[in-house]
Amino acid sequence: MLGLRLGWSGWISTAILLLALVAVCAPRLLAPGDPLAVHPADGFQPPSAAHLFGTDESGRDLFTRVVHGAAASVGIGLAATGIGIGVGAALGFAAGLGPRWLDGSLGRVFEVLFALPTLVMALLFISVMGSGPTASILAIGLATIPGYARMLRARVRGIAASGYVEWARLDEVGPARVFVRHIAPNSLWPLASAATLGIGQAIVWVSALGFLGLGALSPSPEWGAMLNAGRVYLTTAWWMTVCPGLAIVLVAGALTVLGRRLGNARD
Amino acid sequence: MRARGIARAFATRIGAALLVVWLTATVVFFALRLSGDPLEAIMGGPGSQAGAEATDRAREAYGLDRPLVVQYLAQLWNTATLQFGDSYSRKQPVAELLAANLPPTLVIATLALLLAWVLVVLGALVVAVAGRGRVGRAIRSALAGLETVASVAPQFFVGAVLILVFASGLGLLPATSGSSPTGLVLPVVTLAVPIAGYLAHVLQGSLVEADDAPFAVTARSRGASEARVLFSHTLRHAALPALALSGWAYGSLLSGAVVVEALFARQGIGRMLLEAATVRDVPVVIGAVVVIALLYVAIMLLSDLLEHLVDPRLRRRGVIPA
Amino acid sequence: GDAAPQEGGTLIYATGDAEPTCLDPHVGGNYPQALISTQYLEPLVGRDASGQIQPWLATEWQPSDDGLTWDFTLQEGVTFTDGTPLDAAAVKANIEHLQDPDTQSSTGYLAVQKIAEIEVVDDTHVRFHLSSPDSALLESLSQQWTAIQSPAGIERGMEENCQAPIGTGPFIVEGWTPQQQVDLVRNDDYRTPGPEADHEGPAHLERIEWRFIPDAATRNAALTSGEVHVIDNPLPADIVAAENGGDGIEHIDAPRPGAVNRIELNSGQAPFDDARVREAFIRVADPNPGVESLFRGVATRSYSPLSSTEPTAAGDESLFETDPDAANALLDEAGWTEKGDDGVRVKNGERLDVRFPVSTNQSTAAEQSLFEQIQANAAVVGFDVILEPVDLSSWYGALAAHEYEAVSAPYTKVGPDVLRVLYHSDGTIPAPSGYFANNAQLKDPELDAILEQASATLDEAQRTKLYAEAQQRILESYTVLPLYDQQNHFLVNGVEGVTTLGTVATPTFVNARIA
Amino acid sequence: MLVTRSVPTGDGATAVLEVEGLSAALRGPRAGFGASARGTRDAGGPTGDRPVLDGIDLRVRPGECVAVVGESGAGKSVLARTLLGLTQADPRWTVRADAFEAAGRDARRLTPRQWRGLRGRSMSLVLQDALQSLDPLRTIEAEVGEALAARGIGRSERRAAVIRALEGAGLPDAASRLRQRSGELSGGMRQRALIASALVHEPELLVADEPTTALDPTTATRVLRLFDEVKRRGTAILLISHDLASVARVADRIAVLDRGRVVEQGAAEQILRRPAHPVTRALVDAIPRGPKPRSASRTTAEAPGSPDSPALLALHGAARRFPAPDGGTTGLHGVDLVLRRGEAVGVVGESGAGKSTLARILVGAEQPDAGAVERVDPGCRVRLIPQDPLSTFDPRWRVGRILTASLRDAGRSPVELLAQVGLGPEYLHRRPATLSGGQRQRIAIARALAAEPDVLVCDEPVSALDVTTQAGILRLLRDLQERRGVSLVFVSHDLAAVRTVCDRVLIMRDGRVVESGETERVFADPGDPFTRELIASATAD
Ligand SMILES: Nc1ncnc2c1ncn2[C@@H]1O[C@H](COP(=O)(O)OP(=O)(O)OP(=O)(O)O)[C@@H](O)[C@H]1O
Ligand SMILES: Nc1ncnc2c1ncn2[C@@H]1O[C@H](COP(=O)(O)OP(=O)(O)OP(=O)(O)O)[C@@H](O)[C@H]1O
Ligand SMILES: [Mg+2]
Ligand SMILES: [Mg+2]
Repeated sequence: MLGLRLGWSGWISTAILLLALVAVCAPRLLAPGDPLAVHPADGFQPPSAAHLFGTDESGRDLFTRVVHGAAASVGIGLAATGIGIGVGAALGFAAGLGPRWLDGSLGRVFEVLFALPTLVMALLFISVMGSGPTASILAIGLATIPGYARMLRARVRGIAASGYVEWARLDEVGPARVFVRHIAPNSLWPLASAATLGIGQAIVWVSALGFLGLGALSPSPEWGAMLNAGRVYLTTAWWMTVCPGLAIVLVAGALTVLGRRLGNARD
Repeated sequence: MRARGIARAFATRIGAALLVVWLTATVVFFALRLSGDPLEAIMGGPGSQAGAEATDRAREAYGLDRPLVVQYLAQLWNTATLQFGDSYSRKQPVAELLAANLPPTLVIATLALLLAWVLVVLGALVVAVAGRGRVGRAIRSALAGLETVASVAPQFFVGAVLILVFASGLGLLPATSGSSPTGLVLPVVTLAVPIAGYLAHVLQGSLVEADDAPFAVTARSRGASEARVLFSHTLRHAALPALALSGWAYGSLLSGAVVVEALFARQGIGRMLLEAATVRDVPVVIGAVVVIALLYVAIMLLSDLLEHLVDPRLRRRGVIPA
Repeated sequence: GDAAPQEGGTLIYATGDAEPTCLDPHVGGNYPQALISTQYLEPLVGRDASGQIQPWLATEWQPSDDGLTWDFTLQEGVTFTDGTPLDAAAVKANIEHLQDPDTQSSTGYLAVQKIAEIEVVDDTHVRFHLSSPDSALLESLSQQWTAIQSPAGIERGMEENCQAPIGTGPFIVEGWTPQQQVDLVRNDDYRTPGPEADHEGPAHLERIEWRFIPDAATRNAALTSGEVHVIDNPLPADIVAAENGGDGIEHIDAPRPGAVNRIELNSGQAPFDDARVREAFIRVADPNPGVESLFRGVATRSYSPLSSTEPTAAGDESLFETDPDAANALLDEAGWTEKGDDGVRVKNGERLDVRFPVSTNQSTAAEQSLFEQIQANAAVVGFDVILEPVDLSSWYGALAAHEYEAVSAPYTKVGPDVLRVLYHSDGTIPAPSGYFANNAQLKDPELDAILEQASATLDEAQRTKLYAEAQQRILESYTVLPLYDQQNHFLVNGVEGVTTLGTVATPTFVNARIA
Repeated sequence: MLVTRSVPTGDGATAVLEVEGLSAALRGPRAGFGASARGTRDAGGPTGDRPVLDGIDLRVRPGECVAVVGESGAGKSVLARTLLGLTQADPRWTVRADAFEAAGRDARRLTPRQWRGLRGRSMSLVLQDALQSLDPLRTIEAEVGEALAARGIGRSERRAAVIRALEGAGLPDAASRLRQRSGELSGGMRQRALIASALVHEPELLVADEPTTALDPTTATRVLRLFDEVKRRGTAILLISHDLASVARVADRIAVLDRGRVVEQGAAEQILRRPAHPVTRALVDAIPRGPKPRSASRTTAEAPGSPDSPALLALHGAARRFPAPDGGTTGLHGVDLVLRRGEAVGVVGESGAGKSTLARILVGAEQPDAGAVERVDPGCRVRLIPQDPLSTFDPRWRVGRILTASLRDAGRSPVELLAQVGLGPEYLHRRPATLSGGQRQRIAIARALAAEPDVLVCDEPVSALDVTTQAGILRLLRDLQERRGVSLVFVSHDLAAVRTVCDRVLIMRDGRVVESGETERVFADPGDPFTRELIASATAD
């Protein structure tokens, strides 16, 4: 109907995301235990029937932690992308539809923001704000603004110059209506695909900040933090890295696949 | 005539670059200065037990007792002359630090971009030659999956696994890059993985499009083989969007450099920035950020020029979009 | 390595500590500077493995009876590697360099704080006049942060001297590639062997490459694959693997001197201003199982505020027996009787929160895990331990603002005098930067008196007794939860003769040979 | 394994190509992961194989030109591609044939590699999208010489052959064009270069799919003349087109294709003069020819469009200039025009003459640089039927919403509008992207009508359509003008089509009106040499 054909990879992705959604909304359904409960005596247990993903250095059940960590990780991705898209969309509309001077100056600002790679920008931001989950979210959100803003601006410009907007003007439709009917829906739709991709990327970025010692959240079961904590034991307890790492790759991958599908469906 | 077009484009780019430099220097200066006291860095890092007298002396020596505006103008002058002043923590001219740290980063970033392109083109060739039959389809799905995983796998994790397998496990390659060129292999591969995943996706997408284009069908109707159609027709068309993205990709390689340089203990601008930012070494941060911004501008210019090389249609128009 | 050890060759050392910003340990003064400067700078006196002070650049010393003047005799005929002679004037220049505010010294500055005047008696004799007696003077002077360097080198100015300080050590700084490595070459005229040297004359090695590899896993991979010979800060798991495996990797366990690794409770504010609440916390923290599983036998639980390498260390295990029931009773008694829905105790509407900022730069992964376990253990009786992993700047910020109830700080120095720095009430007064060493906020006039007395006593037996008394008092205040010695391990692959100094446990390669 | 078998034909010559019972079917909509979804999307709903070609018999002899004609979607392009083995390589297609012999080999058994050899030596194809069939990134030399390069022929030899082929295709100054790229050539030159690339290796058979539709009539005539020469040199030609009138000039025999079947086949003369099958007859009838049919209403005194009707719009020296690539200016250079209520005015000219610019100025989409547009009747509504209607539909909107949004009179319904352009209510729920060109064109007309316009400006409303659909739209436009008194401005490069609708024509060239007057008068007595050429190409059959 939308022309959205999922294919098997799309269906698998949807299934993964549904599972992640359950983990976010009702983690107890999947893992009733306490993600923070330590049992030092049970540390470093490999995966088994009792501990599906094994246990970590403090004897916490990794499966429980991965399930309960979904809310934090996906939440961070969502929040960062929300900031990026929200501010980016506002700026993009302003640049795309506003007067020429505004477009020009915003364009320069985007250029500046764009010239700084995501992690560099996040570093700067964190060195000013100090590290922590809020800083990570803001940093990644901020770093993604110019991308979204530029994309929307180009899109809005294209639509404003399109045949159907011209035709609507000739058909004596007022500018406000043209915006509501044509420009906003057509330009925001592709952003949905970018946002889906963006959430996955944001989760990965945040985990990279954790590696650099700037996003540490331990002992909260955020996936990036778990992955980092486990990396120290990679040689002796591989499951401590592989399980949260897999969670990141699966969810980010699923979001990427679906985001690309959405992107393809649009044209 | 063509030269003039390019010269004008250069001028536009350089104008933009100056603006970028000024804005970044300003933002970084005020952000760092207003959020904390750089004296900490000067006095040997946080928690320094230096006496009041020593602190005052240093404040004077680094001009931190002057009004903020004067300090800003001084920093701006330093930036404009690309000297950037002296590092607070390293007590060394920033320009020297940059000169030492930039080349190693450029080396791995450039090699990584090249490697990513080689991987991506090889992938495209495999897909093209495998054809559209059952085997081809299986190969294509496998590559598509690989692409997705590559573009979302956290770099520090990929790097750690590579070290585990190739350095500690097989002992084939060094984990850190001392002076031997083999030390470049692991960091470059780690850096190239996500970019390759991303470029491959873009390239595959436009290849499918170019593959259906009338000129490709025509080429087949002239008896050209699939490899020939790929290399002399579709690849060039499909490469255009990926090439345009390579400028952006270079930026994200610099992001990756921060991670990879820390992981593989490589000297470079990413690691330098990471260190400077954590101790609030304002001159170094501004220097590094400005150089990264300039690098970005230069890379964008280069990718424009490359695009012109590949696409004669742009050459004829003689204008590089600013 | 069964091959015969050889002369010459290049040793590659990989450190996980932060890269120094200045190679001169007088400037600032942190552990990474001590580590590397051990290779090219030497102090006036040394300390052997048993904690006894030994001659080094100074062959003899004699305090006056009032303890206010000290005479040092220097080795004769020694020159720095730039040819400048090591004489009394050089020592004077060094102490004055440390005391000069422009040097921005902090650690060394504190060590020589009590030296009021330096008198050059003749070329080989120097006399220190102290402002008050200091029994820790020799220990302070044995530290790398007060090592003696060429006055001509100092004259060059800070920028140049930071790049390549000039000393009398077995190696000479040849060059420094920031973020990559420092290159050291052998001092062929070396003639001042310290307490650890097994021979006169130059070192066996020709060069040392001193690399900076921050990531522990990478560092270990580099060691096992033979890219580097020695690493510091190995992961506990890698230490165990090295000890069990037959790969020829040798483990050197060299705990740092002075203070032990510990958690300090802020007795300056609620809720830990109440000794019963502190005791309750310490009774329930139960770190032993964690120390065992996380450190895999590499670390031993300590019950003393001083490191096991300090001859004066004394502990009292009985104070630290885990007893959650006793903890509950203590808390009830202290008025923390209500419990919220989340199981956290409440008193007058205040929750029993314990803010615990953790510096991610200074705490290892195993340590952070241990804190998490303590957090879980303390929750059982109704503490809410809030672990806040933060970067170094924010960590100091939190301390300076007194936004902590518990903290683990790594400060240490050679000798039991560290107790005075850490627990004397003077330590609660912040330096201009906001830093203060007494994180426990201990203000006990009697303890102050004992520590001052110990500091002024040159009699060993008396000193030992006083420090034992001080330690008991500190432990009984329940402001300190000792954990284990400050971990300082090295893994060595394919090199023989690597030892560590008895001072701040830094490695020396004067005896080392590539196997 | 390969048995060479000569196929006896009617007059004894060996056929270059012979197929019997050739069928091609498209597999169900699941085209497989990774394949573009585009190809299958408009196939819509039903699963299972969909036959596109169904039992085709065809034979082409050396030196003979066989034309395959048929409506849009009849399967002509698929046939062309199948004959060159291109559909066979695509897993979405299944191809079957009782006999399939190409250049003396049994094509049913060829491996992909052998097919390549065959294509590079004996057969070649000129694709429907002529303007995009040359790779814009490569030089003409590389493109034209590709068949030789693929065969490993040396560079200098190749260059000589390329120059020969280009000159043979009537491209002047061939040697200097070698370094140019397709973007630097005009449409007609590109078409010739493409034909040269198909003939460079001197194939026995040339398959040309709609080689003239993208061209304006003068250029098209020149290209057809070229085919005539090629044929005389002994090359067999299979010419594919929807335009019976144009192929009739070169074709010896004609096969009429309808929904994948050959419904009628015979000598060109016979098919044109005495079409037997109803499909053929419809095709022949649909060729626009002759003057505008007179209707009953035209006889009355108050006939719309008579000189006394009130003027609605007027252009006074309107000009709109654009910088041309060569440094000069193009666009529109001063046009005067008065449009009266109820009249139909044709605007004719070559590509680039400024017709669309004129149309856009009339509706107010473009402001003139000089001169003025006067709305003589300020209340009159002007609407445009754009040259490329698809881009003027919001891609997210369905037909129902598109029509409702433009509707002025609340009393009318979108269904009514659809009925007016001959479409059923089932189209309300379609998206324009899923409609055929003719259907889109009609939706564009319905949308324009929704606003109850007084003036309808139609920019090339039929040039992209096959003749039957074209005839339907022309009828509709005539109706609107005559029954509803709508003023028409009909822009086209096709003089014959304009003649059947318009009372008055303007002939344009290079942004200027070179001739104007009553349609029949201009036809009978063209004053300008350019007009004469246009008329010649429009009436030749
Ligand atoms: N790749 C394809 N995928 C799906 N359907 C196709 C494909 N190619 C052609 N078809 C379908 O096959 C039928 C015949 O198409 P073809 O292109 O041969 O028509 P045509 O006669 O050339 O029409 P036109 O005059 O418009 O070019 C159409 O219904 C078309 O939709
Ligand atoms: N927006 C524009 N910018 C620049 N040049 C333009 C623009 N619109 C039209 N032109 C130029 O003006 C000239 C006339 O264009 P116009 O579209 O009116 O031609 P036309 O007669 O409609 O041709 P066709 O038959 O191909 O549609 C052409 O050379 C064209 O390139
Ligand atoms: Mg066709
Ligand atoms: Mg036009």
